[in-house]
Amino acid sequence: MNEQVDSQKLSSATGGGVPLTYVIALVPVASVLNVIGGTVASALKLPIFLDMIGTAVVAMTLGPWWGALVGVITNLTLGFVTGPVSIPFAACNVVGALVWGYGTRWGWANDKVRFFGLSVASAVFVSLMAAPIVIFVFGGATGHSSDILTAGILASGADMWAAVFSSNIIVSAADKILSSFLALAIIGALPTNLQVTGPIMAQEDMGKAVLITAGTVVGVILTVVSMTLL
Amino acid sequence: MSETRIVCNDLGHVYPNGVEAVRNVNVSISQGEVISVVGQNGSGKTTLVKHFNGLLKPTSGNVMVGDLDTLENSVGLLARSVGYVFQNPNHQIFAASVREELSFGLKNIELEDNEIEKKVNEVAEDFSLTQYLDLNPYRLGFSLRKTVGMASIIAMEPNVIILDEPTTGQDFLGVKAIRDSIHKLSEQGKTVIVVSHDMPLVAEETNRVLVMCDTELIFDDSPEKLFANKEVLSKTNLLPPQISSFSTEVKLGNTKDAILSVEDALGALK
Amino acid sequence: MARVPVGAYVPGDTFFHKAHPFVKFYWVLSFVVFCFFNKNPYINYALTALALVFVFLSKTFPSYVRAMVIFGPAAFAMIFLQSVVPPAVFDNPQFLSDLGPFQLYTESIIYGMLFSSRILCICSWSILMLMTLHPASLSSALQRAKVPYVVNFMITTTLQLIPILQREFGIILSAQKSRAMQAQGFKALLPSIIPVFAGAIDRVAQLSMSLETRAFGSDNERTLLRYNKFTIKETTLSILALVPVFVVFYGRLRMNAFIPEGGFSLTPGAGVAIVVFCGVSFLLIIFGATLAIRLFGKS
Amino acid sequence: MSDIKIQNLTVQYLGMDENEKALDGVSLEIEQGEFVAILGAHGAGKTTLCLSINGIVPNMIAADMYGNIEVAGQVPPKIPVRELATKVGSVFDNPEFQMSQLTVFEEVALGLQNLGVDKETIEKNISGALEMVGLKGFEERSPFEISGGQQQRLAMASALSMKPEILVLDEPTSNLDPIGKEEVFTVTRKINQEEGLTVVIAEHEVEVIAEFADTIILLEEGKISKAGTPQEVFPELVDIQRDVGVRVPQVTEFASKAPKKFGNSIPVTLSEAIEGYKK
Repeated sequence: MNEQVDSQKLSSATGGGVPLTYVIALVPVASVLNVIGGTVASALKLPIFLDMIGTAVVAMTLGPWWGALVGVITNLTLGFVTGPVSIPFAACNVVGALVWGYGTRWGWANDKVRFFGLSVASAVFVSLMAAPIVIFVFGGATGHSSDILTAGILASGADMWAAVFSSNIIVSAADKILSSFLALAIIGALPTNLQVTGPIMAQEDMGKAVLITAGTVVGVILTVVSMTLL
Repeated sequence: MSETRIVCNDLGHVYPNGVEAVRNVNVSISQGEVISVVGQNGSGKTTLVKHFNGLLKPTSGNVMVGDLDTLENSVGLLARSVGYVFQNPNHQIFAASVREELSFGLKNIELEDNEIEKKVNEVAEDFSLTQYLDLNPYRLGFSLRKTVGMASIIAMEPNVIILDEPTTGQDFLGVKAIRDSIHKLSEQGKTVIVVSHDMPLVAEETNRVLVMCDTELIFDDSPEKLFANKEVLSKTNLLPPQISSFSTEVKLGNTKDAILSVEDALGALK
Repeated sequence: MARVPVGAYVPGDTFFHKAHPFVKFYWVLSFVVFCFFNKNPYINYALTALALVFVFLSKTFPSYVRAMVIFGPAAFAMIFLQSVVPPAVFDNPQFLSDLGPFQLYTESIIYGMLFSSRILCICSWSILMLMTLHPASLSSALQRAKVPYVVNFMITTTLQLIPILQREFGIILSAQKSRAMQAQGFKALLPSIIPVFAGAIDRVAQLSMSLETRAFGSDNERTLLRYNKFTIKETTLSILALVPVFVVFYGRLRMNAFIPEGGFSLTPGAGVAIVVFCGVSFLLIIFGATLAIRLFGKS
Repeated sequence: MSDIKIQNLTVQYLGMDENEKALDGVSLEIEQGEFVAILGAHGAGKTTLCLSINGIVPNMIAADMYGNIEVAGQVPPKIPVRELATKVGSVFDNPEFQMSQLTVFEEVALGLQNLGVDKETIEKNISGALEMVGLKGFEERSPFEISGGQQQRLAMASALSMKPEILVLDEPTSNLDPIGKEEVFTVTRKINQEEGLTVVIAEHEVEVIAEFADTIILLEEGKISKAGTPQEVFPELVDIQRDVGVRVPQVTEFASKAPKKFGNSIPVTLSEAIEGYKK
């Protein structure tokens, strides 16, 4: 064989999108991360859920509707494991995925300030979705320690809707801010060609750990502040 | 350095699902010994060593680490005298830099900042990690990551160090580096407990072997005696180092003590 | 036969295990509809008791208890929260007694009981179904129900990986505890969760390579493997599942949704006892969570 | 006819410096039915070579690739991995990460189902593949609840059920205990000898490789530095083990330091050593 054919270029590193099988492997693992987040939160006795990290990762990288699929699969699977009560909450997961996904597409993941806003927005929308489910399906209870908060707010004379929504948003705000920044840390470790929704700020520049710690601190402060205000 | 002696009295462990993993183990490990624990998967060897730093608590009998009964003391407290290096470094690495990773345990035992810095630098020097201190540990190859995992435990200066399968997945140089650290730790007077399937490592680096078989401790003697003991070897399916099998087969050396290394075999020729 | 530790499945050979997955599914669906439209908590409790009988018959009682433990706090909290909220939906509520800052009314307590009984009943039946449903036949049933294969694959894989990653997290927690970490609170979050993430990312990479080398995403139509056909018996049983649905709608329309004439009644003592018991139980479970996690973590 | 033909293959991943190469001008030919072991230190290019043969590099892991590569009559970079999959079966280093299905049966069936093969053939192939790797009777077990060695044999069965010509194994035993290693090697040798499959395996277990392999390829920094039979290659490595990052079998080291006892031929396996040793 001659020299010319020998040095023939077979492929280029710059081409290529996301392999389908990568998506197919990422979605279930992200769904499991949702479940494990909950396990971690309860094992470490944290007063938050951490059950939408996988949803956030996929929504911000592959797009809002892939994120929604992760949400649906998470709750459906939990339904198979523990019974059907988790299934209605798939709606919350879907709402969260859409906020994170479209938010990223619209550039809300480009800098710290807007990203923080995006996390708060997802908290608000998710709580708006969660309140009616909690009230209609569960009569206001969740079986979580935030029920005590609900009872407290009820005792101060608020009605069921106000009580459920406020107790939910308090936990949710801390939860979603933290989840968003944790999701960012995971995205930093994924192959770069996955980001089809839009540019996401470079994690290296900011120092993941610092960011996450900041997210935690802000979340906790927000929780404490809103608790004292109410 | 103070002394930490590990003593198991009639140690038994039954898991919550009813499976008995360790039965009636009596063993005493003195400061400065280099010991290996071998046996098949499911023989109870990992369960046994997890009692040495309190990760598992005995369901019968007791384990004393120095003057501390592991039943009454937390893993956090025992970690100051017994370090446990897990098999897969990915199960413990989380920090954004090697420096942070190495200081994690030291922060947990509430040392002063300047002391932490000093110890991190020392241990980094010892394990030739100085040039990587500010790198993200996930950027390092598997062998280096494993070294970081080990160094982060040794930085806490425990008297006893447990290494769980230290050479799994390592290439020649990785294995060499692990063996060198075992030497060094032993020279510093530390107790080293190696749980391993790597028989050449067991033969050449340790001077006492505990063999677990079907939840029980069936052998506690030197590697020379182990690899010459056909009964124990066949019962536990342990495969001696190639050079030991060779020497036994061609009757090199005496029959009571097996040849453990190529050097030994060459020595026996003369 | 060997254990398949996925989901709630308990291996067994009883008639309930052998029943066709679709038949079981239709019946559970029918009970769900029934519980949601029925307004009498006592009927739901009775149905729960019936489910318990089947649980015993299918020899799945220990797993049933383990699965239901997590609904305990929610069920107690429901009764408590509904009881302390002013019963806005009722015209003429029956006042029972004061309890600290709250007023208790019969209707509120019954309403709370209704919510909790729904959850208990629905969960009992569906857990009974899940405990006797081999996960592999679930996947085939999903496929027959025209769920796209990719989604089906994702569900199956998720089901598989949940216990695996939970076990992984357990190892990570012991590894960090061996570095003297306190396994509680926000400080422990990053050291425990980042290694889980890192492992998950590696897993995705290798799983996708393995799938790719097994022709995943090829254009050919997939071959269907496990699937039991419906016989006349199965068809009959499926149609019979419509009965509870008819009953409950008939009840809603003609019999005031099974509420006894003159409404429910409770003595003040009983009312206070129920609310206090539920409140205390809830707090005990939440703050005695360590115990619950231990019990639950054993599975 | 050669089954794998590689000429001057060079691979550079995204983000590598201009003169940093994962593979650097590798040329080799592997015959149908050959058992080839790839040795080398971490980072020498073993995995890249394996993944280039089954097409994962550059199809899934983006890379610049130069040279010529032909595997079972196909050019891997030019066709999707899933099409090459019927010719090349692959097994990776972490057995658990390759599992996804609820039962062993479904796990093995996955590839064939994806290809749309009919039910009777699937059942026949699965039964054959499980028989071959010694997992008959495990059909209803969960792939996650069997031992590591069994999982890795299951991964092999999943590849074998698709009837490939070539099996590529990337450090299949690095996460296994000795019994698991033994199981995997025994099966690998069996499918090589009885079924005539071409086997390409990256490994660290030199004692076993010395016994099984027809050919050894030693990689150093992306280049082939030595190639030949174990009897040719191992004796040459005795004094440079540290430099190439590869150990030699203990008997080889012993024999080359005591040559008088062994005459001219340096053994590489235990049985050769026992036979050649002059008392």
